[in-house]
Amino acid sequence: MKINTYTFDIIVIGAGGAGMTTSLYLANSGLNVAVLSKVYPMRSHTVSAQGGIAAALGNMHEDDWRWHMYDTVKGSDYLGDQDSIEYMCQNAPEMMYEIEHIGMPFSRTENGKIWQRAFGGQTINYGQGYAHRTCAAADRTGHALLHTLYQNNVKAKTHFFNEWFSIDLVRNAKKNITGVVAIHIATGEIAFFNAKITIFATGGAGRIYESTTNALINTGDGLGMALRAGIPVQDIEMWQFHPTGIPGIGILITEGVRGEGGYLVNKNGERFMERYAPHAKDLASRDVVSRAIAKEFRAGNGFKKDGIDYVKLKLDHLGEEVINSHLPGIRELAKTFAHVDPIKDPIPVTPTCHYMMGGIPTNKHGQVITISEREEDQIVEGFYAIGECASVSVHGANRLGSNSLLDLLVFGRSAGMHAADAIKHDLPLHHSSEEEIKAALIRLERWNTTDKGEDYNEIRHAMQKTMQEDFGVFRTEKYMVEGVKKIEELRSRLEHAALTDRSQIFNTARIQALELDNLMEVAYVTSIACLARQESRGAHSREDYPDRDDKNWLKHLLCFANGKIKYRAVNMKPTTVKPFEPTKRVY
Amino acid sequence: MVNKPTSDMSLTANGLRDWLIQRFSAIILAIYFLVIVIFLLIHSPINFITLKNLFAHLWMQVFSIITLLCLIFHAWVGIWTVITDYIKPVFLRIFIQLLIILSLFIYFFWGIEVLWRLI
Amino acid sequence: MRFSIYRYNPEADKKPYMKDYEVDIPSDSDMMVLEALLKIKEKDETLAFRASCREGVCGSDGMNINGLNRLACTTAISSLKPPIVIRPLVNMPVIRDLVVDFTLFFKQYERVQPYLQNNDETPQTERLQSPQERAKIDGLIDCILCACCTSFCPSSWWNPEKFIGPAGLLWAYRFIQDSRDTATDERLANLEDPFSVFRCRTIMNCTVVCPKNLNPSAAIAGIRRKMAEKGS
Amino acid sequence: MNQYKFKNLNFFTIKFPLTAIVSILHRLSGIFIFLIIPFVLWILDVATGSPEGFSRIQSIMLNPILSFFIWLILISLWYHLFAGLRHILMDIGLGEDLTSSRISGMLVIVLTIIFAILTGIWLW
Repeated sequence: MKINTYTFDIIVIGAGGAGMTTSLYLANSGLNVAVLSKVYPMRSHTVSAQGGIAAALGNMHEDDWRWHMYDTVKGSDYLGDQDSIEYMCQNAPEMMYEIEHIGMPFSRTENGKIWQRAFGGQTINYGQGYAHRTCAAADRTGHALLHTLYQNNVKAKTHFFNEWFSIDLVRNAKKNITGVVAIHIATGEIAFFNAKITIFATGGAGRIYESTTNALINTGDGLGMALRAGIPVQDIEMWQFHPTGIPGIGILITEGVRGEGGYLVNKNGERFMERYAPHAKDLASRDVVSRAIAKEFRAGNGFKKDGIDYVKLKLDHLGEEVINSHLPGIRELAKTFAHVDPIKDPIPVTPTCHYMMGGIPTNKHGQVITISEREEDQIVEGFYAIGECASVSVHGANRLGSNSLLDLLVFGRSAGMHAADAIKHDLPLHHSSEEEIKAALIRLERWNTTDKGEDYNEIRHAMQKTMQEDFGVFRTEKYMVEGVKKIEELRSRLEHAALTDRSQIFNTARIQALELDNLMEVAYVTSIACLARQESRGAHSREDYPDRDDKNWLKHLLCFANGKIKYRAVNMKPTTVKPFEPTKRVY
Repeated sequence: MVNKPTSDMSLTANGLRDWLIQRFSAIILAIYFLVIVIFLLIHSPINFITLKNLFAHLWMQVFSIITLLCLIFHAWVGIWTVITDYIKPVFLRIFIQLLIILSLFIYFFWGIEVLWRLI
Repeated sequence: MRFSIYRYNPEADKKPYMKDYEVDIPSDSDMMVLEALLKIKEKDETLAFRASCREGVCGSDGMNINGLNRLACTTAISSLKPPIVIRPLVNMPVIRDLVVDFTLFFKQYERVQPYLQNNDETPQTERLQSPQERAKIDGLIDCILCACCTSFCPSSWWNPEKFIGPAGLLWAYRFIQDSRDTATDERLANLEDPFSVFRCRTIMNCTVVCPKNLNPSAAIAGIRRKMAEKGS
Repeated sequence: MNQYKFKNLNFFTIKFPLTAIVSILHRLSGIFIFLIIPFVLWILDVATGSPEGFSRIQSIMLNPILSFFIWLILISLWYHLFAGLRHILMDIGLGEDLTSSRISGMLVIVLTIIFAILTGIWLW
């Protein structure tokens, strides 16, 4: 097998919002940067984000980044790192102005400023009523943002390697990360991308669940690669279920609908969120609303069709004008996928896997952190992670709506700044021998040479079903123990699965198989972590441990590929404000 | 090469001008066509003298010559587009284009001659 | 239900051919074409196509379905007359099966300088833009670059390299119409040759097939009017 | 682009929308009109040249094949006129959306049929 080597200062894996923010910064700094993406950049999942980006601009009312920080800390159920949250919220306004200046087509207020809408969990003055803090481009903010970033990367002449799938990290004898090996989907060419710095911006892994709002491409490739390279993932038990996905297909209906005044009703026509969150009602944070819906199902208050429970999201009272100007995309999606026109009828919705709060642990510069034998944080030199694949951790146990786009922008930029600085301070380029490169190609070789074996599709379906049933909104030890066993069995079966298509040119079956390897890694550590955390916090809701347990569990959980678990302290030391101490979380 | 806009012997080597000429000439041609149709309807059945008298007016002479010019330009812009769409070998395309330019010249002088005779 | 799908693998096939597949689809199903393709792929791994968001916003799965370019993920099977014939996007080089080469398509996009240009001093906060000014780019910013339009445009078939095509021109107009962009004159001047914009014959195939219900044809007309207003 | 051998461009597998048909007919009628320019000039030349020439043209009109040909020319002119008018209206921003352009396209075809019939009545 011939392996070409391409050398760059920095390689970015993934061309979604995070990857292209960092690459834009790096390209504008004059560095030799390459972006590898398994799809064309504008196909990345950021494109599906709808509602908006949180930033305390104060365009609609007086606002303060500290209020935003408070909401985020509370939203995270105190598992978020407060230094990172502080950094994110403080930098949010400047970041909005920056993307506005490069062309982001925000919706506008009457006086020409960036328009902001209400979103779940966002309040004024530390919990006093709704804040309008979410900067939006109608309900297609992710699309607008991703295209703006791509356009500016075109302008900056960023070097894109489109439809290149990264297979694994390459490490040398001294354990330095020297880059990745990747395969060009269109030709089957295999190359080693040698760089001083490798930045992962590979997104989420929502496809471990059967029902998800995530794109087909969200297969946790970065997490799989990191885990196989011996790096742990953090808080991976924290999976956000979005309250409003279209039943069956899982298409997302933005929280912005509730921000505009839409609300949920059960089959009795009752606005049930008033019972669960008397103040915030439908704009409580997502874990709260999803759990409330699941409880309604259990009480028999849900609608049911084709074996799927759902409630309805009512928005016809908002009027045609508001829907067409602020929620045109939602109207289109509801018509296409739910066969209702929201101007007249409510949209059927159900909690659906949406976002991975956990990920590769990093500091606020995006530098990847692992944990030493002596349980100390250790920076992995030359390796960064940003966006959904990273756990920086600003979302903790539950992400607030409209904080994900902010996360990828702020930390995409901070990683870019930090990496550019490191290069300017003569970070060396480490090389790898042919053996070390070949070692990173083992699993590709495995798929290329296994002649007979099980169909990988079967394994994927079984994995998704197990995750959905045993590690969903509510979790119980009894089922999870079974679930872990099932996932372990599927994981070993996957090692013997086989491909029937061995062609070189645009072999998508092979890519699916390689993706499944990554999904399986993520599913496995998720199952282990879910079982390990014996409390209920944020999105992690244990029926056998219904309460939050700050004494024992106010800590990050790190899980390695072999199932080994370690812990890290939550950062409670913001630099400019007093820390927010954990209190009972009510909405 | 994608980035090099070429004119390929278009009328004015400028898309906007060609386009405007195409539209203005179309309007003149349309009016002329309707004038002729209305004339024929009014004077139906038409005879030699009425027809000849029509073209003996100075305004009709001027109008006809302008229309003839418009026809030539309109036809060239239109046919040029068709040719550059479908005929890809360069020499063949240029040959046909020259042939068409030649015939348009002939039509023009022929038309002028016909009109001149009618004064 | 029968699906007849365009197949071509350059490593194995001399030329493209159509292959039939039977898929069980309940009569009241609201399945999309993409879901059927995914089912087919589980039976026949060798079928290649692109897909990502499966909700019509990423632009991966444009293909020619029963004669029209559409997105597989937003085309309901119940809206089609069987047999369902699926071919790659029209007039784009076929890499394999339903996967086409986008190189030229993206070059045409890049040709219009698809990014905001503003030479004024950068303000401390946002540049102001009234809702009325912002409304001028509604329907222009929503393009997903799926190539359904350009691939279905006869003017692009005959002059794929000289005519920018509807998608690129929609983006050109998006920046011309943005009150924050200061490069309008230069943008218009760059498009004045006889091909880039003016090869459009208002056939409207682009508008007919656009899966986002955008109107590239009107955008092109808008560019021409802007030029005419400016005077040449 | 030589690295890929095939493109999918088979007219029998492509559905042509009404607006495309209206457009291609505009082009075809234009080409036809261009080709018959010399014939029209010849008619004008002969008919206005002398009374004898005029009668010659008149007798030509009585020939069913030639009069049919003249009818075809007039139909092409009507069609080219209506479709051209539609394009000009769209150029100035009238009826640019999909629904209006479908209606106007249909209108062009219907008007042409009506005028073809009227012209036929007038000719014969």
